[in-house]
Amino acid sequence: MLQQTVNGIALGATYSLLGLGVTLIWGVLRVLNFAYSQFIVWGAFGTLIAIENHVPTVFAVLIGMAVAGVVAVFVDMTVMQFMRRRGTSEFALVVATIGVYYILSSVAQDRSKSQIETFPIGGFPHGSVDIGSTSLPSLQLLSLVISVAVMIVLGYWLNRTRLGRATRTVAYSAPTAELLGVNSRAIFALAVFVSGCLAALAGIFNAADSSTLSYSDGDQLLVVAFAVIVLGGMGSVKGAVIGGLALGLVQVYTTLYVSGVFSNAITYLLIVGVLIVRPNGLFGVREEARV
Amino acid sequence: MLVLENLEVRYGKIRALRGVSLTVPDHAVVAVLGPNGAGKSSMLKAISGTVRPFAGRILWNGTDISRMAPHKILRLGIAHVPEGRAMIAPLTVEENLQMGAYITPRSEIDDMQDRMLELFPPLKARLSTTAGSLSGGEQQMLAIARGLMSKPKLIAIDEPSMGLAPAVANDVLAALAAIVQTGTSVLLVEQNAALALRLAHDVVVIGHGEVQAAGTSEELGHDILAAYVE
Amino acid sequence: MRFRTIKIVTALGLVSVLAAACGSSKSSSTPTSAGSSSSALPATIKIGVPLDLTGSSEITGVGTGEWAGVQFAVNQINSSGFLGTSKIDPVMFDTQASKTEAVQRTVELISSDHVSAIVGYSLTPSFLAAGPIAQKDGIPVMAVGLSGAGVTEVGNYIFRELLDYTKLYAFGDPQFVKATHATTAAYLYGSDTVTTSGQYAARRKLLESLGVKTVAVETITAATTDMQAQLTAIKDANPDLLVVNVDTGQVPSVLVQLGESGITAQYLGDTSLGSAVVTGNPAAIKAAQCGLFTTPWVPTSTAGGNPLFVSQWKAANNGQTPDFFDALGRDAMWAMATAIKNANSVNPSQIRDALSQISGFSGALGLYGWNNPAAPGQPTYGGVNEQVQNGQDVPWTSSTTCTK
Amino acid sequence: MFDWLNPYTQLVAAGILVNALLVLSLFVVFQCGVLSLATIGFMADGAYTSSLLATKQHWPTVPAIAAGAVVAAVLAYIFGRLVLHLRGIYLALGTFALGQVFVLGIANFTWTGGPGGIVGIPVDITLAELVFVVLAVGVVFQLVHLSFVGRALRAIRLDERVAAGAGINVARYRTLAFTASGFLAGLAGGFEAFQTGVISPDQYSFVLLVQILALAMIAGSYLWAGSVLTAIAIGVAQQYIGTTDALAEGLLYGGLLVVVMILVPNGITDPRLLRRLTFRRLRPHRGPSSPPTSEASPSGASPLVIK
Repeated sequence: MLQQTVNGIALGATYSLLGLGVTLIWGVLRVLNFAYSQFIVWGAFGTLIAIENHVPTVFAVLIGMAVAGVVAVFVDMTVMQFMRRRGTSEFALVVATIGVYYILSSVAQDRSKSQIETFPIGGFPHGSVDIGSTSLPSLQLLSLVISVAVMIVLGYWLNRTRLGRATRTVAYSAPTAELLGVNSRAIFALAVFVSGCLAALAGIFNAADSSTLSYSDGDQLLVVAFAVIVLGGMGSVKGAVIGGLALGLVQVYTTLYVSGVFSNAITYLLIVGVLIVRPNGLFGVREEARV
Repeated sequence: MLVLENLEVRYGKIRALRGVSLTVPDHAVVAVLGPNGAGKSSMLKAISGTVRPFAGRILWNGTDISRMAPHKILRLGIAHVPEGRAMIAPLTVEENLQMGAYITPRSEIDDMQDRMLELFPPLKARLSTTAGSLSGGEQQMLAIARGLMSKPKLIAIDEPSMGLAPAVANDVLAALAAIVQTGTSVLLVEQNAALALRLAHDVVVIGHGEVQAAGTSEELGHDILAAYVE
Repeated sequence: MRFRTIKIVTALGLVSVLAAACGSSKSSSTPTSAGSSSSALPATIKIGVPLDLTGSSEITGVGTGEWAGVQFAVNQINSSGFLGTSKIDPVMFDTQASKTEAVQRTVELISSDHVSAIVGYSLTPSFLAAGPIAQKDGIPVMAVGLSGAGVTEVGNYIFRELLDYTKLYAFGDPQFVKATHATTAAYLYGSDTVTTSGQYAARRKLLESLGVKTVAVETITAATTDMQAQLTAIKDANPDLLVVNVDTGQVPSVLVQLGESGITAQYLGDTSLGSAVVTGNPAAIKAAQCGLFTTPWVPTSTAGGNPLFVSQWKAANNGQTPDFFDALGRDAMWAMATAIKNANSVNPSQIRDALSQISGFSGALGLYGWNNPAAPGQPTYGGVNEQVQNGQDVPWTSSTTCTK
Repeated sequence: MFDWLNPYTQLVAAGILVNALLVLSLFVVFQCGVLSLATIGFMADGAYTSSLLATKQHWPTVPAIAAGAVVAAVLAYIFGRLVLHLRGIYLALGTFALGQVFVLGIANFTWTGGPGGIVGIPVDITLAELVFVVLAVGVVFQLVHLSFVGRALRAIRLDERVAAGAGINVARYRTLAFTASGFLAGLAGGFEAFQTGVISPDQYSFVLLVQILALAMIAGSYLWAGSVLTAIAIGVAQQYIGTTDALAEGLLYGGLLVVVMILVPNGITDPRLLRRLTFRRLRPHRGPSSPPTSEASPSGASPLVIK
């Protein structure tokens, strides 16, 4: 029981990372980005290719993050920025991200020949850390540490730094931010880049956990990310971490007490249920106080 | 010195400005008067880069800024306090002020903030309140103070008196008068002509997107009051 | 293709402009394979090859491998003069893991391409949708890569190249239970795939009939990447055997996380332990140490025509070892060619009859046939027991020892 | 009626018409400004209901398909009332998850056949029946379009608050549209099931949603006939292109979605698009395309304004 709770937290750690990336994009750009699932995949593939070319793991991870960040920025600079400038409806933006998702996904599928690739995990932490009678896999422990660290850094950055304030201003109103001297496009690009990096990080942890990687791995993670931000309140940094951990626990307890079959369905049920009952998320803040 | 040359602004098929020319000299207060929908706000938006002009030029100390991004124009010294105050509601008053000083050198920010709080005393007590929960008058003060935090050479203010009680409007006006003393030019857009005339040396009247009349407040004062204000 | 398309539009009666083009396109595809006059076999024998080449990554490599095997066989058959001067012309379609696509393509193969037989299908759902059409139209089918139950039950025109996996387990599992003296078992299976859930049910029934008590049953879905919760529950149940039937693509994850979990139960897997997804994954194959499985085929098998197949394949493919799906595709097409030769006809019902009488077929999967009257349409080969030892699959007998 | 066509052509034509029904199912909600991603879920509901009735209760085909559509409509009504109060992206997300819940639910019950689905559904739908149904649906759409209901739905899309101010019960019309969307999707699902004879949960996939969505977005939400014609035109075009690989398919549909959203976000039947072709010079330059009202206007158009 205690072990299963630890399992839930371990599972939730990666979910939190996912949620942080989406919440940042959502909070700043107000875009529900389906292409995010492919940022996850492209980032992980970037790391895979780097590792295969004998780049040390730590640098390979950084390369993967940069790849996803650059892809995310590229998509934003081309498709999204163009649409934003024309004042396209959020409706059309969502659909465009679905289109981008499909393009990126089919390219990844083609490049990987639809194969499930082996993700070398030699350079990642393995084994587990025993705490009393429970044990926590080192990989998940690392991912937990990183997501909490990212939460703290993001929180500090957004609330305590000049650039963070500018980001929140852009998130609230880009035209106003521009009037105050903020280059809103640069801020958008920065937020999108960071969000892409976080997507990659989550994808890399996921790949290392399963030692495999395929072009479709991001799909389920995207749904998880959506569930996390709905649970935690869209646009809330703290909520993303809490939401991630909560979802991990819910999934593990569902597996334990109901069936592993439903751990997937419960994710969607949570999204629908929370949206119906508390559209601002279980741990969410009011719309005005986002990011 | 700010010079507008035949400025034309369009929104789709609608021509909001149809060739406006005017000059704002250094250390001057120019009031732009006119009825609702005359194109006053569009003019300010064009100056600050929020809207790209369809035709014409905007020269700032000889530089053409008519196609520049707003954040670059601010760096050249033109601040724009838009209509409706554009509060960043989720940020606190202090954070709003800090945002106003986004381009100001770090060493001068604290000093600027102290001066703004001196200029607008009601803000002092509300520094850690979110801007969204301020009263209309306080929001207007914050908007102007935020605009001044960037130490502009010219500040363009859109309808500062809108929605304010007369007493509050007077306070805001008094603060504006103090700004002028520091050497900052003011381009003031107002519907409340009586208020504007008290502050401005020069007056431009805009109607239907065109300049209807221009001159000093003494020259135009009575006519304007008669024509545009009951 | 072009003419048919125009007719669709016409049929819908909604694009009147194009309707004018209809009159000129009344005669669509003409039968080309209609076997005729003097020679018993036509110069070209069309055989439909519908395979799932694309779709989800879980089925990846299956259809492409099978297609490579089929092409390999066609080249051999055509260049060796096995069918005299007649050549086999495989009509390939990617059914994209879609039932609709499988149905449409099967109808097209039969009604437009007029194929004499079909060698294909990689996924059970695609086949279950399309198979009845071939059965109804009397076109013999050699299903290539289906491991699920209910295939040959569609009708007497349906044959399968791959054994129903429950038969494999009936062959291997009793030997494993006996050798390990196991009395308890935990099961981990993929609940959202019809094959894996079917295999779990069959295996559990089999093991319980052997007196092995079920102590834990855990499920995962294709979306599951982290199985700590399931593995913890299994560890707590402390079984002698851990029986795993999940999608091939997920086996590496299961193995790696199993390796970290401290579970010591004997691993009973499936053919995926011999697949490239696992053998090519250093972390997975290491964690699979001592894992047991039964498979219809291993590259090192010396049964039937396998040594010859492996050497010929290597010669044709830069020394690459064939994989299971290559072997399946190769045998399926060769079996169909053998039936056509024996029937000396491209008449579908005669091909069917010839298929049902094949015996002593020397294929990659051994020396076998489809002539068992007790199991019509099913191949008669057995299985091979294998164990993972130090990163390799080795043949297993009850006296084989293995240390973790 | 269409016996002169070869069976393959009939099947392809029928498949295209099923797609047309699905596109109409999206059209009917888009028409009143609701981005619903639940269509595939309702399709599954309709397909399973009708297939279960036919295989387990031995209902004849036509009543079974009708019942499937009705059940999908009822589910749409119930859940529509729950999620339709959401706005914008929240609504998109809610309907997306809702659709998935239906599909996953079906996959996880034993009486639906689980992951294996249902085998042995009678294959006895003719192309003529399907053509008739699509035409009948078209007639209904045309009647609705011309009626007060049609005007109300369009008014809601243009400006919800103005519509509400004009006395239109926005919530009721949205629920109505959502219910109709469920009905049409259920109908499409039923027809497809009785054509392939086998259904399983995996076919109601996100990829299918993307493809239908692409068709619907290209068609736009102005004319129902646009939806039908787009589905047919692209279906036919695909037959010309022939078998494509995953990459070509992804680039085609994904690219179409992106390009259409950039160039004609309201679809090719947008009346403004047609007008713009004649008034090319009057394109807006930069900034809002509407006249300046006030700085704080809560334009739903900009994703950056907090409402």
